Amino acid sequence: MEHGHTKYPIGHIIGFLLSLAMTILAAIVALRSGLPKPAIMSIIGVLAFMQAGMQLFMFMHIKESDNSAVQIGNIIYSIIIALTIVLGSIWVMHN
Amino acid sequence: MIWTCPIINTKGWEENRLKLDEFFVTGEPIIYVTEAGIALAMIGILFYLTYFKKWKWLWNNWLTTVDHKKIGVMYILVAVLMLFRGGVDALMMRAQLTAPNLKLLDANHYDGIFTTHGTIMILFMAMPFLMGLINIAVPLQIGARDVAYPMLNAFSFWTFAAGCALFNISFIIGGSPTAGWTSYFPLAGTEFSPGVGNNYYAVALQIAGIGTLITGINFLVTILKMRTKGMTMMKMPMFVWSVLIMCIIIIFAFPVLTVALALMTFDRLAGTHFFTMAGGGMPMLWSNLFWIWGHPEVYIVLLPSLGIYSEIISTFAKKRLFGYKSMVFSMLAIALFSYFTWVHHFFTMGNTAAVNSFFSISTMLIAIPTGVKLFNWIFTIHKGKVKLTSAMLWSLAFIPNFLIGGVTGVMLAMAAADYQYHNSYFLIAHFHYTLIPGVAFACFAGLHYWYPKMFGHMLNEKLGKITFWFWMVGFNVCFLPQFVLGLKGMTRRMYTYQEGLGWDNLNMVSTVGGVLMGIGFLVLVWNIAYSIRHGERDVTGDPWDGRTLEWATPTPIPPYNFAVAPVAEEIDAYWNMKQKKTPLYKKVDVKPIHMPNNTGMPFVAAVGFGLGGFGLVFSWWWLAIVGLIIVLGCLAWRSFDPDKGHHIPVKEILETEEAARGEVV
Amino acid sequence: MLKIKKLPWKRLSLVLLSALFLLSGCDTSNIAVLNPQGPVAQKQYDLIVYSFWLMMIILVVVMGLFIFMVFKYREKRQAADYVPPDHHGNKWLEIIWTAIPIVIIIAVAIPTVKANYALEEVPKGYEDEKPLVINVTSADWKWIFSYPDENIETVNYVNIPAGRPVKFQLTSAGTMASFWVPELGGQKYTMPNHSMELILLADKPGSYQGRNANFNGEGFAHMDFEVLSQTQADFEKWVKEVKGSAPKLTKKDYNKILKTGLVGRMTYTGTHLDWVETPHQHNVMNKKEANTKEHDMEGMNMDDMDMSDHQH
Amino acid sequence: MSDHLDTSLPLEYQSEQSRLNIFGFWIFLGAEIALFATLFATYFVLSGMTAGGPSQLDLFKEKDVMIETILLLVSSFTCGLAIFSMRNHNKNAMLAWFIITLLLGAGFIYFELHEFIDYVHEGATMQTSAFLSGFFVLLGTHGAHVTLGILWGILLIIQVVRNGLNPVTSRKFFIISLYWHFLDVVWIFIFTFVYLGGLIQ
Repeated sequence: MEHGHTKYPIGHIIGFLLSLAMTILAAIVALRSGLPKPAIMSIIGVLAFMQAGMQLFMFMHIKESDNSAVQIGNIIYSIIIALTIVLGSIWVMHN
Repeated sequence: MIWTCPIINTKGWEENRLKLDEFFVTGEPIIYVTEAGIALAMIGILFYLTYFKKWKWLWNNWLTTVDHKKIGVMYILVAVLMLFRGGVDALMMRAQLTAPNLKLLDANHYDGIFTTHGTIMILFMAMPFLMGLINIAVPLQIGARDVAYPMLNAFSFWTFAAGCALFNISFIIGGSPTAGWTSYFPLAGTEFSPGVGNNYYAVALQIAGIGTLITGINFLVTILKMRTKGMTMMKMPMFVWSVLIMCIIIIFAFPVLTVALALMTFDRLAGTHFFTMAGGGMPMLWSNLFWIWGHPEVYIVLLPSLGIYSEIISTFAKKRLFGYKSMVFSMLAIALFSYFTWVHHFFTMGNTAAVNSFFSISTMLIAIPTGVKLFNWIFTIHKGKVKLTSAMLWSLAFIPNFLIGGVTGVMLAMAAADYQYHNSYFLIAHFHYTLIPGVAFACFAGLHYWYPKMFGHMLNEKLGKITFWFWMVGFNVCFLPQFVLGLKGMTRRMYTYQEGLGWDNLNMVSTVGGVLMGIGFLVLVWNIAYSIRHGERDVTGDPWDGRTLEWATPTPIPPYNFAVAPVAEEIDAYWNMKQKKTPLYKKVDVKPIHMPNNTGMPFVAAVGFGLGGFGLVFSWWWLAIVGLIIVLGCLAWRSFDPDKGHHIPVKEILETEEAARGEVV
Repeated sequence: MLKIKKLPWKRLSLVLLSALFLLSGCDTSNIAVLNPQGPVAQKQYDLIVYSFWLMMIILVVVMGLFIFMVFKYREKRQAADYVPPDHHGNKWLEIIWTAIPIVIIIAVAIPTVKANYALEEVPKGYEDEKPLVINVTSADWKWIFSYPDENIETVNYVNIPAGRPVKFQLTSAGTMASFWVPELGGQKYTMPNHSMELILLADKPGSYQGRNANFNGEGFAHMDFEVLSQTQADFEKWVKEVKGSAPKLTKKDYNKILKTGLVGRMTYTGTHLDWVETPHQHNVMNKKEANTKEHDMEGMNMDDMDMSDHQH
Repeated sequence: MSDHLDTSLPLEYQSEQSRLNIFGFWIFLGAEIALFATLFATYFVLSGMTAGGPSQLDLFKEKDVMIETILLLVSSFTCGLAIFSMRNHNKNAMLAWFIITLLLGAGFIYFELHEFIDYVHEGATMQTSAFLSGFFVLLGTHGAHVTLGILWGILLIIQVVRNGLNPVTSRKFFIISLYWHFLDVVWIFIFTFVYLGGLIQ
């Protein structure tokens, strides 16, 4: 792991601008684009997951510590469980 | 003028507030007798503590301990008490059902009893008993000094204890919940369960759940990060593997319970519409959320038990566990599948054939890894040298009984057939055939197996065998007839039935079985009391010629467990050391050991949880807020003085080692 | 040889008990679930018996292997200095006892899925028959049966014509109950604000015991009902009798019935369906006629329609 | 646990207890993901159940939601800068950025409460319908987490002012930064699936 960053936090600034851009893009697609509903939902859904991934790697230093493998594995498994709970509940409750 | 908070209007809370005369439950002779019994016991304990000036000893050694071994003993003590209460509940139910139209218990009392029986047996007996055995054995088996977060370990126990106490006072103060341990809506809503009973269910389980989640995280980190040198993942004892996988399931299942119970609390106390009939609520959503946690929960209690069986069968067959890798992968497969099968608990709730078919198949798939494990145990016994101690008897009896549970499980997994089995006594027999041999037998086996490490003396083997046979026969006599009763149309949770339906003599036989199990429990209690004085002392620290590292420690186990962390080269590390006669450690390697300090914070936080929970149950908001402040205060206080711990000097270590082992080279 | 004193108590008790289990299983006449009286119950009965014997094979194989191992390798039967071999595992054995269970699971899964789908439709051989529709409403501790075509209503008993499929539209006016007539077929839940369809059929006339299988409070144990199947002629005669003699159902009567408590048998002309909306079909929505029903139901009743048109 | 410090690592990873705590917190975040997933599942299942009350379209206002989202995004950025300064052992810069982060968080809470009070005045409380129950509990749980984070942050600021920047206080700040970024991720999903999803028509 790198010790003592360079003087200027480039990573953070890029990360911030990226997440701002993704948020605004999602808002525009959702509110102004007039695309069919499922298309909008999938676009802003993908944007949300991309932004989440970006936060994990750029801001939360997930890759850093020596047990990063387990940390990333844990987050991936929890996403799988989260999707099971959400999609499972919707599928079961609607028929 | 009632203060109406802008976000949550308090209309719902007003009707819910109880008048004080409904505070104490009245009108049941059995409850008066129990109240008197408990009062006497409490007075007896208080008298003993004050008379023998034991308060200081209690505070220093037990209420503020962070030692995983003492916490384990406390967990098991609570579990045995709960086994007693859950068992008495079961016997009362069996008594009421012995013959048609009996009037021992009325409907409401019977409903309260089966609800507390179910909840206590799974959440307040099985979980703590296993957590107790895990706390005692796991750190020792991986050659560690303690768990990753000793203070959080104590915090988990005391939070669990607060939830357990809160749930148990419900039948005296306010009335116990009467909607079953699954507490389905709309029955569990304020419209059909107006009393505070179900508030107890929602709040007590929430508090106990917090403790379990923290234990899950604690032991996951302990197992992953604190194994001794040389013990790679594939060289860990099988029990440690089962606990690791249990932690993974806990971490992802208990948050679902936390949310479900929180939504139930909001529905009952704040008038929201999650599961209500009015306002667009969906009662089926509760069943869905409950079982998303519920099914992984039964694997949370099953997996450590399978780990205990692996240890005991391997030790008493004097043979290495057969198929170590396939045992690990089958447990991983069970853990993964356990998240995709929850709908088999409500096939009959009008799901489409596609949903029912998917979950039928996913439920059947779990039988495959379970089958693999059964064959691996059988082949561990193959060419072994089977020593029939009590612990081994319990573990061996697990295989045939759990097999009946397993095959009936596959029969129940067929959605079309489940329309006939659902909620019948066939289902009752099935889940008792999986839970009692699957979990209760493992608790008894583990108790016998690790008893010398806990208390320095062994349980009497003859009495142990008597207990075992009472349970083995009683269990089958009680639950085999229930398969037939289920097919005859008898449903669960019926407080009585008419004659002429052909259910009479099978219920009679079932009650006889229940009584036999009750007698078995009494013999176990007598065994524990008897062995305190007459139990065979454990001098060597390794009474069963064990294979894993916990047997490398002297008895009584010093607070630091290992003077020098042992090096594990092979699976069954201690067995390997004994074969090669490698010395445990050299005197020169002994260094001062850093140990955490005792802390009173977890106990105080538990008092806060108890008060706050009690306030929530009775909608006394000021008490709930006081409780919350105590808990948050404790956390903040802890954050400000991270305990520096203390060091045990080398001289003191050598003294204890020499006292236990004779000279140290 | 086994000394008498050392009789294997465990094995003896188990043999005795399984005998008890099997013995009582033979005369299945008074075992409701194993005494099907209609094609639906028959299909479930076939599935149960098929899976029972398949599982019995597994039980016998594994039990036999287990008993053999425990008895052959007991400490007493071996030399004192016998040291067990250091087996680690056996790849072929692992493959065998993974493959065979997979085959068995497939053998169980295929009939299950077939049966799951079959139970949704009217039993084979009766497709052309016009099914009799009966609305079943469960309330706290009673069953209310409404016959929309015959315009009569009964409480705690239901008469059906034999040999004709009956579509029970299950709903609840309070807690969740479960409508179960073991001899005629499996159960389904009754849920508030939902309506579910359960198709049953009685082959020949007879009286069958029905019961609520899902706990819903104090009176749960008494919440049973009788299903009387009659010949088509008797059934029509019974309907005419009821039309002649039974009192007209008023809203006041209906609300009195709904009040929590136990009531005996009652019979009325007219049904409560005139003033109580039948909630939307639970999962029938995505059947073929979904969209036609969609429009006219749109403004009519309060609670929610099919989720698909609502964004989430 | 041997308490020797591995000085080759950044301050917050140096003691073994710190490494364990940070690793344990990541596992806890896994559990939090499961918790919020269940709340989202409840909201999605009940989102159509307005029971005659106001629906998403009647309530949500684009302007308010964008302000709240920007506030939380910027606070996530300043929190990153605080950790960056901490890694450079610049205590004052870290404290400054961290206080800004908490202030932005407080601003977010202010706007969110303001939004809730508007809904209540329009007659949309959590007792009105299942949709609103689901909405208030999902948003409320996130809001409660943010509030708890702010209180926790204040405690940590006091500790750093008293004990200075050492392996113990730096690990605590690193953990609260993980917590803060995680809450921002949860808000991204709320913003996307609850608000944008609700406003699409």
